[in-house]
Amino acid sequence: MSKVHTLALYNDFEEAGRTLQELKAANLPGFRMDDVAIKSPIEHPELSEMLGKRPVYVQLYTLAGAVLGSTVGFTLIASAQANFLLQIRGGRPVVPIPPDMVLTYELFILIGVLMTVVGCFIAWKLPGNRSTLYNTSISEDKIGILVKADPLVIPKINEIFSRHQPLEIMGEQGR
Amino acid sequence: MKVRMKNILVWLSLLVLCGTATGEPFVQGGAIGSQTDDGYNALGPVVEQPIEFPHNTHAGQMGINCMYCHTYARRSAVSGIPRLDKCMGCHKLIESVKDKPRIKKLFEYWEKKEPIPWKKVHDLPDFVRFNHERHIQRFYFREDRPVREVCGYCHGDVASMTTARRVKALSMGWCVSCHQKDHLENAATTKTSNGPNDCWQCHK
Amino acid sequence: MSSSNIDRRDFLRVLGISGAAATLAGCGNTSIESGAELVESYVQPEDFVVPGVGVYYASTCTQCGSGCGIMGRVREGRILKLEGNPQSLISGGKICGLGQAGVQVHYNPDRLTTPMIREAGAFKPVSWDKAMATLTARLGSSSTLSGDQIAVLTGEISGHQKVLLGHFLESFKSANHIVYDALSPAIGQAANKAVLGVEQPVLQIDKARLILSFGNDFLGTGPSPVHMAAQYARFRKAPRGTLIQIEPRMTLTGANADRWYAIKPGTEGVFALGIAHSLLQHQEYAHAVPAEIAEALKQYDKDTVSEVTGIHADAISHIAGMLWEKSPSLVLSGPSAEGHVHGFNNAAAILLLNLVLENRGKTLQGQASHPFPQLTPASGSTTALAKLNQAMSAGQCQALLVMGANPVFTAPTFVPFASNLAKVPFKVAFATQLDETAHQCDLVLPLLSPMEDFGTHVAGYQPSGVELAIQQPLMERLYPETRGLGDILLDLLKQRQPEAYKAFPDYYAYIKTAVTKAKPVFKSKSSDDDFWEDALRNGVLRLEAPPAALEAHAATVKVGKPQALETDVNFPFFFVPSVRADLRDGRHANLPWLQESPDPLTTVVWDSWVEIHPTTAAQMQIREGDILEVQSATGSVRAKAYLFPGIQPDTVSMPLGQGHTGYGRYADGMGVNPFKIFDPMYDERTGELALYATRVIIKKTGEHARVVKDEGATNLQQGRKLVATMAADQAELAKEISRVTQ
Amino acid sequence: MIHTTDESDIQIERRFVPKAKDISEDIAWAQINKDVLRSMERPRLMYWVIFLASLALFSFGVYCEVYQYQTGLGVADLENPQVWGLYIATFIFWIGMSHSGTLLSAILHIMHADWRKPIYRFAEAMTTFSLMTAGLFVLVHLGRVWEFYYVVAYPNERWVWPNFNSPLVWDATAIGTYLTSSIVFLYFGMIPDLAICRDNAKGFRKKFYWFLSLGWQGTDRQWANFRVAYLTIACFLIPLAVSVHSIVATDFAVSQQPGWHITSFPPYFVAGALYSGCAAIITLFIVLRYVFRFEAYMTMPILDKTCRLTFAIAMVWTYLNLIEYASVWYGNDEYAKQTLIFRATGTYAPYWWAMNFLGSIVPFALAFKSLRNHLPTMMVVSLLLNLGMWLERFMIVTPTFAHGYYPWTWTGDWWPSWVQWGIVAGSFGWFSMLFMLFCKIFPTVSMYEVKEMVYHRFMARKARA
Amino acid sequence: MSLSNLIKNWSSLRVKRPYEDQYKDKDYKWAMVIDLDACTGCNACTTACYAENNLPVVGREAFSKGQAMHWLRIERYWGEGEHMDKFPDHGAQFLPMMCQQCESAPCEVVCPVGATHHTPDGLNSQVYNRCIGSRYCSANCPYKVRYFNWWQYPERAWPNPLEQQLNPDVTVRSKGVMEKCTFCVQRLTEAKNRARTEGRRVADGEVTTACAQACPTSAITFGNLADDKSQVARIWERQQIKLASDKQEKDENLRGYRIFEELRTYPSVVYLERVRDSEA
Repeated sequence: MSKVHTLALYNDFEEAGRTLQELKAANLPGFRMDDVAIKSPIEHPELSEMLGKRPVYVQLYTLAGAVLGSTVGFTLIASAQANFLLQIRGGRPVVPIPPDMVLTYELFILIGVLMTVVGCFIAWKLPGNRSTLYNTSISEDKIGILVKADPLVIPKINEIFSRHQPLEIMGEQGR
Repeated sequence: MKVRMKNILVWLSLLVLCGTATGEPFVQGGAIGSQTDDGYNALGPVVEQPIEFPHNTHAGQMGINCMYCHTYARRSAVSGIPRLDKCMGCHKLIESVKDKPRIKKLFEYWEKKEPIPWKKVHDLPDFVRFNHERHIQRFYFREDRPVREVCGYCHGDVASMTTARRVKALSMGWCVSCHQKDHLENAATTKTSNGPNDCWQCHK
Repeated sequence: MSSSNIDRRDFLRVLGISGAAATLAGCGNTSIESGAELVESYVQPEDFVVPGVGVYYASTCTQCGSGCGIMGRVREGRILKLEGNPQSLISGGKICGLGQAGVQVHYNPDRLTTPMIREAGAFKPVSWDKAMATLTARLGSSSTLSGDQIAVLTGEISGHQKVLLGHFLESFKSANHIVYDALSPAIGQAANKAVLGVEQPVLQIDKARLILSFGNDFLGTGPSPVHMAAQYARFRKAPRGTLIQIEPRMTLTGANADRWYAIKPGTEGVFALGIAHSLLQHQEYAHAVPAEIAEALKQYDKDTVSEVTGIHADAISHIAGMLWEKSPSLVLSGPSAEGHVHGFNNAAAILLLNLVLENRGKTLQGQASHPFPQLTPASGSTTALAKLNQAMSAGQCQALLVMGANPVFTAPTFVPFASNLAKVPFKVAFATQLDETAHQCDLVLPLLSPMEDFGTHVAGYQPSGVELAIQQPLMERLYPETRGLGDILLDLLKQRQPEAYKAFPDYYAYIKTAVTKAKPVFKSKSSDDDFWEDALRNGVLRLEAPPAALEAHAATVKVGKPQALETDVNFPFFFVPSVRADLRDGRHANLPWLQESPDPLTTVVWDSWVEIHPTTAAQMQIREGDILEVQSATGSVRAKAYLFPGIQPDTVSMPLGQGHTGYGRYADGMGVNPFKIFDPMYDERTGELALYATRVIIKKTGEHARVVKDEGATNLQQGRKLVATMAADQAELAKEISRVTQ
Repeated sequence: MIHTTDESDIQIERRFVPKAKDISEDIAWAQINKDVLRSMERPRLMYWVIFLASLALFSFGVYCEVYQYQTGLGVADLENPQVWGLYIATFIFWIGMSHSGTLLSAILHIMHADWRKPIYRFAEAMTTFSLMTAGLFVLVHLGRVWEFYYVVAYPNERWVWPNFNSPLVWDATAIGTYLTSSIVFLYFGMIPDLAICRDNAKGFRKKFYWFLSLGWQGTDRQWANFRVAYLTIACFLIPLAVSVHSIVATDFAVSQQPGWHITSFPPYFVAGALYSGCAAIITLFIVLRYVFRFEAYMTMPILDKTCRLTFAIAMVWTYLNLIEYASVWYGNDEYAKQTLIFRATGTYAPYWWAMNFLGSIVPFALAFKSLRNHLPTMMVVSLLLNLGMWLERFMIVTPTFAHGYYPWTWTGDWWPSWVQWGIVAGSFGWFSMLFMLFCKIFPTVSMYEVKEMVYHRFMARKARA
Repeated sequence: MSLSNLIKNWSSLRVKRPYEDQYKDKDYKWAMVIDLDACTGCNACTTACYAENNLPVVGREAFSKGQAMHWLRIERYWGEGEHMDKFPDHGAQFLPMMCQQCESAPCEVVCPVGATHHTPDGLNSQVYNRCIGSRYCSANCPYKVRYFNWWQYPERAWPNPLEQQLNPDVTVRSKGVMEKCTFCVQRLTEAKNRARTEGRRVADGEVTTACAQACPTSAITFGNLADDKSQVARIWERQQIKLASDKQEKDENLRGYRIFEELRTYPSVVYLERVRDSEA
C-alpha cells in the first residue's frame, strides 16, 4: 500500500509513446516499467511493446479446458452407456464410438471456450479491486498512462507527464 | 517440471473420477431388510382408511405371516386386500374383541355384504407393472428369506404400524438400485444374479 | 365352482369398487401416489377370482347368426376382451372383427339405461314398474288382443328366446312372429330346397379342390364366416384348392380368388348354364341332367354366353376344363346372383353344376337333423315384412313388439314401414340402444347386453353335428335398470298363463331347467347341476350326428333363352349394394371399432362411397372424392366416388349399413343409406325383394371431398417387395409346416 | 518497376477504377461513439413499427402454440407419416441462419478482413437469436414439451440417460454448445463497447452496463488477454459452427430414409446455412442502416463485399445441391431416386422448382454491381434468397415423408395447418423482436473495432502520403 | 460402478447385433410368421388389436387426416402388369403390417431419450412414459408402423362406460407419445412370469398375440425363435430364413421372405408369399 497511482491523459498515441520512452529512460528509483499501464480505446500493440514483455496465459486455460472437456466428456458418456440399465439400440454396440466422438468433440469445444473465458477473467483479476484512476474519455478517444509508483517519485513522473502536453493528470486523493 | 507433470496427471485423474461419480445416479436404495425411512425423505402421507387396521396387532403381536391375509401376493401381480370373508373367518370366532369399534365396523360391512373401500397406499404410476408374485417367489420361496424382510424391503416395517404408510421412495432409481445388486439365486447356492434390466419388464 | 344358483349368478356382483378408473389415468398418474385410489376389494369372491389375473368364461357370440362360441376375459369384474372358444366347432377358437366388437355393444355409451315411454312425442324415462304396468295393461292377463291384432317383429332368433316368444304369441292365439332380415338369403335357400332338398346344405370347403363361386362371400358375410375361413385356410394348404369367383363387384372372397371375373349383374345363371353346356360335352357328364335340359342347354354356346355375361368366351371352356380336372369341386351361388327378378333361376342353374359335377356327398352335405327343432332359428325374409306392412297399413295390427330388427332403417322407400308403423296403437321396442325403429315406438324397454344375459342359441348353419350354444353373463350388469328379454317375456307369460310358468322365478331358471332336461339327448350321466355347470364352462353342448343326405332335383332347373338384362336408358347403371362383413345391414354401425375398421377392399372408414370402375370414371371424368348423386327410380343418395377396379364397368356399388339417423353418436351422420334407393323388384319365384336389381343413374354434383380411407396416395407396390406372389405350381406347400393342417 | 512515368499512371488509373472506401478515415472517434450511442437512444420511427409488428406476429405465434400445447399436435395437421412438418424445416432454417455471424466475426476475423468490423456485431446477435429461435422449434415440435428435460444428460432419480446414439442428442449438445459459445463470443467481444456505454450512461442503465463491462478500462493487459481470448474463441467457433450444421444434417443423413440418407448432406447443409445467413445479413444490413442512420458505417462498399461473398457461397450451395441430385441420380438406390423424381414432378414440384430458381438463379443478381448498389433490389433479392433457402429445408423434410420407403403411407396432398404457419410466422416475430430489443440495448456497431479500422486506415494513408 | 462396468465388459459392450446364434443361449426371441396365402384381409386381427391394446378410435375427422392409430393395419394392394388388365384378375393383395420388431431397428438408434430400445427377448420396446414425442423414430421407420398420439385420446376415445373395456395391463397413452405394436408384450410378460415361477421356459403355444389368436385362418403364427421346437422356429428353419442375414440364400420354391430386408433392419416377422394358381 505504499505505492500510489497517477494517470495522465493524452490526445494521441504518438504523444503517449514519447511519454513512455521518457519514463523508461528516466529510470527513476521506486518505479518499475512493469507498473505502467496504458489505457486506450483501442489496442495499440507497438505502444504495449514499450512496456516490456507481458506474457498472456489464457491459452493454457484453453488447453486445460479442451483436454478436460474431451477426457471427462468421453468417460462420462461411455460410462453412462455402460449403466446397469444398458440398452441395446438398433444393433449398434452399447458403447458406440462415432456418436461418442461427436459428443466428445462438442464438449471439447464447449469446455474449451468456457475455460478460455474463465482464464481471461482470471487474467483480468476479476472480481478484483479496480484502480479508481480512470477517465470516461479513455473509452472515447483519449489515451491514458497509469503509473503505480512510490509516492516519492510521483512528482517526478508527473513532471515527465506534463512535458508532453497532457490533457489532464490525475492523482489519488485522500490517501 | 517433472513434479508439475505428475501434479497435472493427478489432477486430471481426479477430474475423471469426479466425472464418473456424477455419472452414477445419486439415489441408492436402502439395504435389504432396512425397514424404515431410507434417508431420501421418502415417507409418504398418512392415508386414512375406512377402518384403522392395526398391522401391529396382526403382524406384530400375533406374528401372522403377511401372506396369510395378502394371499394373492404369491400368485398375482397384485398382493391384494384380503377378502372380507377372510377377516370374518377369524373375527367371527374371536369374542374378546367383538365390541371394539373397529370390529363393529367390520361386521357392519359384512352384514351389508359390501366390500371395504380400502385406499391404496403404495400406488405405483399406471404405466408400471410391479409383480408381487415374482418378488415373493424369488426371495421368500427360493431364497428363503424371512417374510418380514422380503415384504419389508419395499413396504417397511409394517408390523410396527397401524395402517400402512409408505416409507420407501419407490422411484425408478430406487427399484433399479436393487435390481442391480447381486442376489442369491436360491438358498442353496452362492450363485447370484441381478434383477431384469429390461425396460419392458416394468414399463407397460 | 359353487353350484348354488344364486352364487353362480352373483359371482360377479360381489366384486370390487373401482376397476376401470385406474387404467384411464394412463400416462396421467406419473408418480407415486398414496390414498388417491381404491384397492380392489372383495366380500366373498369365487376362489379362482384373483385380482390382477384375468379369468376366461365361455359364452356365445350374438353379433351375427353364426353362433360362434366365445371366451370372455374377465378381470376385476370387467369384461375386457373376447376370444374364440376352442370347444366350439363353429368358431374353432377363432373370432372375427365383428365378434370382437361385441364388447362395444355392452359398453356402448349410447346404451339405454332406463325404460322410456313416449309422452307428447318425446321419450320420458320411467321406472320399470311403470313400464311393466303399461306393458301388461295392453298385453297382460286382461288383454283382449288376439290373432292378427298382435305381432312380434324380430331379426333372426333362435333358442329359448324364440320358444318363449312363440309361447307368448300362442297365448294370444297368434302366430305372427315376423322374422325380418333385410339381407335375407331366402332366395338361395329356396333354390337349395328345390334342387338339393334342403334349405342350407353344409359346404365342405376344405375338401374341394376347386371352388367356383358366383358372388358367394363365404369369407365375409356368409352363414358362418369364421368357420368357413378356417375351412378356407385348410383348402389353401396342400393340395392347394383353387378359388374362382364370378361376380359384378369384388367381395372379400373375390379378393382372395385365384381368378376373378367381372360379370354383368344378373347373368350368373346364363354363365353357369354355359359351363354346364361345356361340361356336358364330356362323356362323363353327359347323363347327369335330364334330356330336355341337355337339349335346352344347347342354346348356351360359349359365344352367346360370352356376349350376355361380358366374360371372354375362352373363360367358359377354361373353367369347365378346370372343373373337370379338379374334382371334387364346389359351386356356390351368392347374393349377387340371387338378388334378381330371376334370382331363383340363377341360383338353381348354379346348383345344377353341383349336380352335374356330382359334388353331392363330397363337398356338399345335408345338415345333421337337430334334436330340438323348436330351438332352431327362424330364418328371416323380406316377404314377412311386406306382410306385416300390409297388416299395419290395413289397421289390423293393434300391438307390435320389435326387437333385433330395424325396418325403419332397412326397409326401402316403397315399403312405407315408418308411416304404417304410426298406425299401430301400441308399439314396444326391446333394445339395448335406440335405433330408428325404436325411436318410433311408444314404449322402449332397455335390454341387458349379450354380455350380461343368459341365453341359448342354435346356429342356422351347423357345420358338423349339432351345437347348442350357451350364452352366460361375462359381467355384472352395467345399468341396474336393464332387464333380459327372457325375463320380460316370462313376466308377461306369467300374467297370461300363471300356472304354466310359476315354477320359473326367472329366465335363468327357465333355461337351466330346459337345458338340463335335454341331458339324455347328450347322453350325459352327470347330475343336473354338473351337466349345467359343464355346459356353462364349455359354452357349448355338442352332439355328433351324421350329415343328412342331399336330394337331386335337376329337373326343377328352368332353362330358358340366354338373355341379358335389358338396358334401361334412364338408369344406365346397375346398382350393386355391397354388404360389409362388419356393418352388415347397419345394425353394427354403432360400434366404433367397426366404424374405424377399414373396409377391406377400399379401406374407407366412417363413410359411404360409390365404387365405380376407373375406365367408366375416366369416361365420365370422375375423380376420387367427387361427390356423386346416385339416383334410382325411387330416390337418390349422395356419396364420394371411389375408383375401384374390382367392379363391372356398367355397375356402381355402394356399401350398406351407413346413413343412420337415430342410432347413437358413432352411427349418426356417417354416410348415406342405400336401402332407400332400391327399386321395387322381386324374385319371381319367392316374392323376396331383389336387392341387386336396382338401376341407377350417376350425376356429378361438382362437389369434392376427401375420401376418408387408410390407403395412401398409391395402391400399388411401386416396385417394392411387399406382397410377393408365387405361382401355385412353384410353391411346395406340402413340405411346409402349418398349424392349420396339423 | 518503381520507375513510373506519367503515362503509366494514367494506365493504372484506367485499369483500376478507384474504389469507394469501406469507411471514411476522417471520422472522429468521438463521432463514432456519438453515432452509435445515439442509435440506442433515438432510432427512426421505423424501429417502433418493426418492433410492434414483430410483437404482434410473435403474439399470434404464442397463441397458436398455446392452442397446440393444450389440444395436442393434431391441430397442426401432422399425421403418419408427415410427422415433422414445418417445425423441423423451419428449425433447420433458423439454425442455418445462425451461421453467418460466425462467418463474419470468426472466419473474417482470423483472416483480418477489417471490413467486417462495422457489421459483425449484429451478425453475431443474429446468430444468437436465430439459435434461440431454432431452439424454440425443437420445443414446439415435441409431443410432450413438459418432459423436455429427459434429453438432458444429468444424474437423476430414474437412473436413466438420454440416448447418446441419437442425432437429436448430438443436436441438443451441439446447439447448446453453439448457443453458449456464441453468446459468450458476442458478449465477450462487446465488453469494450459496454465500457463505452457505461461511461456515457446514467442511472439504472449505468449500473447495468457497469456490471456487464466487467471493469473494463482498456488497459494494455486487458487488451492483450482480450485479444488472445477473443481469437481463441473465434478459432473454436469456426469448427463448432461447421459441426453444428453437420450434426443437424446428420439428423437426416444418419437416418435411413430415401432422400435423407445422403453422404453429401453435411457440407450441403453448411453451405446452405452460410448462404441463408449471408442473405439475412444483407436484409438486416439494409434495415439497420436505415433504422439507425448507420449510413456512415454500414457503407455501400461493405454491402458490396457482403453481396459478393453471398454470391460466392450461393454458387457453392448450387454446386452441392447439384451434387446431391447427381449422387442420387447416378446412385444405385432406387427408392431415393424415386423420391428425387417425386420432388421434381410430384405434388410439391412447384416448390422444388421455386427453390432451385430462388437458390441458384436469383443470386446472379448479386453478380451485377449496379444491382448490388441498389438497396431496394438487394432487399428484395435477399428476402427471395431466404425464401428459397426455407423452401430447400421444406423440400428436404416433406417429400421424403410423402414418398418414403413405404408406398402404403405415401401422402399425395399433405399440407400444414394454419397452426403450423402461425407458429412459423410467430418465430419470425420472435426473432425480429429479440433482435430489435438487442439493437436498442446494445451497440449494434462495434465502436472499438470501427475505431481501430479508422485508425489503421488513417495511419496507412499517412504512411502512403 | 458404471466405469468399472465399462472397463470390465468393454468387449461385450462393443458387440454388434444381430449375429448368427445370437439367441442360441437365450430363453426367448419372439418372432412371427404371416402366411399371406391364408390371410383373407378380413380385419379380425386389427379389431382384436384394438381390443387388446387399448387403441383409441380416432373418429372420421382424425382418420381423414391420416392420424389413425391402428398398430396393425391391413394393406390392400392391386396387382400390376399381368395381374391387372382391366380388372384385378387375381384378386387383391392383402398385407397385415405391424411393427416388424427389427433386430437392427432404425427407430431405436435415433430416439433422443432412449424410449425405444431392444429388449433381451428381441423385441423393439416402446416405453410410453419416457417418450417426449420427437417422432424421430417414426420418421426413420421404413415401414411407417409407429403411431403418434396427436390428440389427448384418453379424454376423447372412451366415453363412459367404454373406458371399462380398457385392458389394465396396457397403458392408456396420453397425447404426445409414440406407440406401436408390442407383440402383445403384456401377454408375454405374464406368460414369462408364470413360467419363471414354475421354473421353466414358456412352452410353444402357451402364449400368443391377440392378432394371432383371433385370425380365423390362422395365418399368423407367433412364438419363440430361441426354442428350436417351436412352430415359428421350425417354419423359419424350413423356409431357410436366417435372422442375422440381410439376403437369404434359400430355395426358389420357398415362400418365406422379410420385407425390406435389403435395408438391413433384420425384421422378426417373416411373410410367406401369397400363392395364386396361375392356370386359373
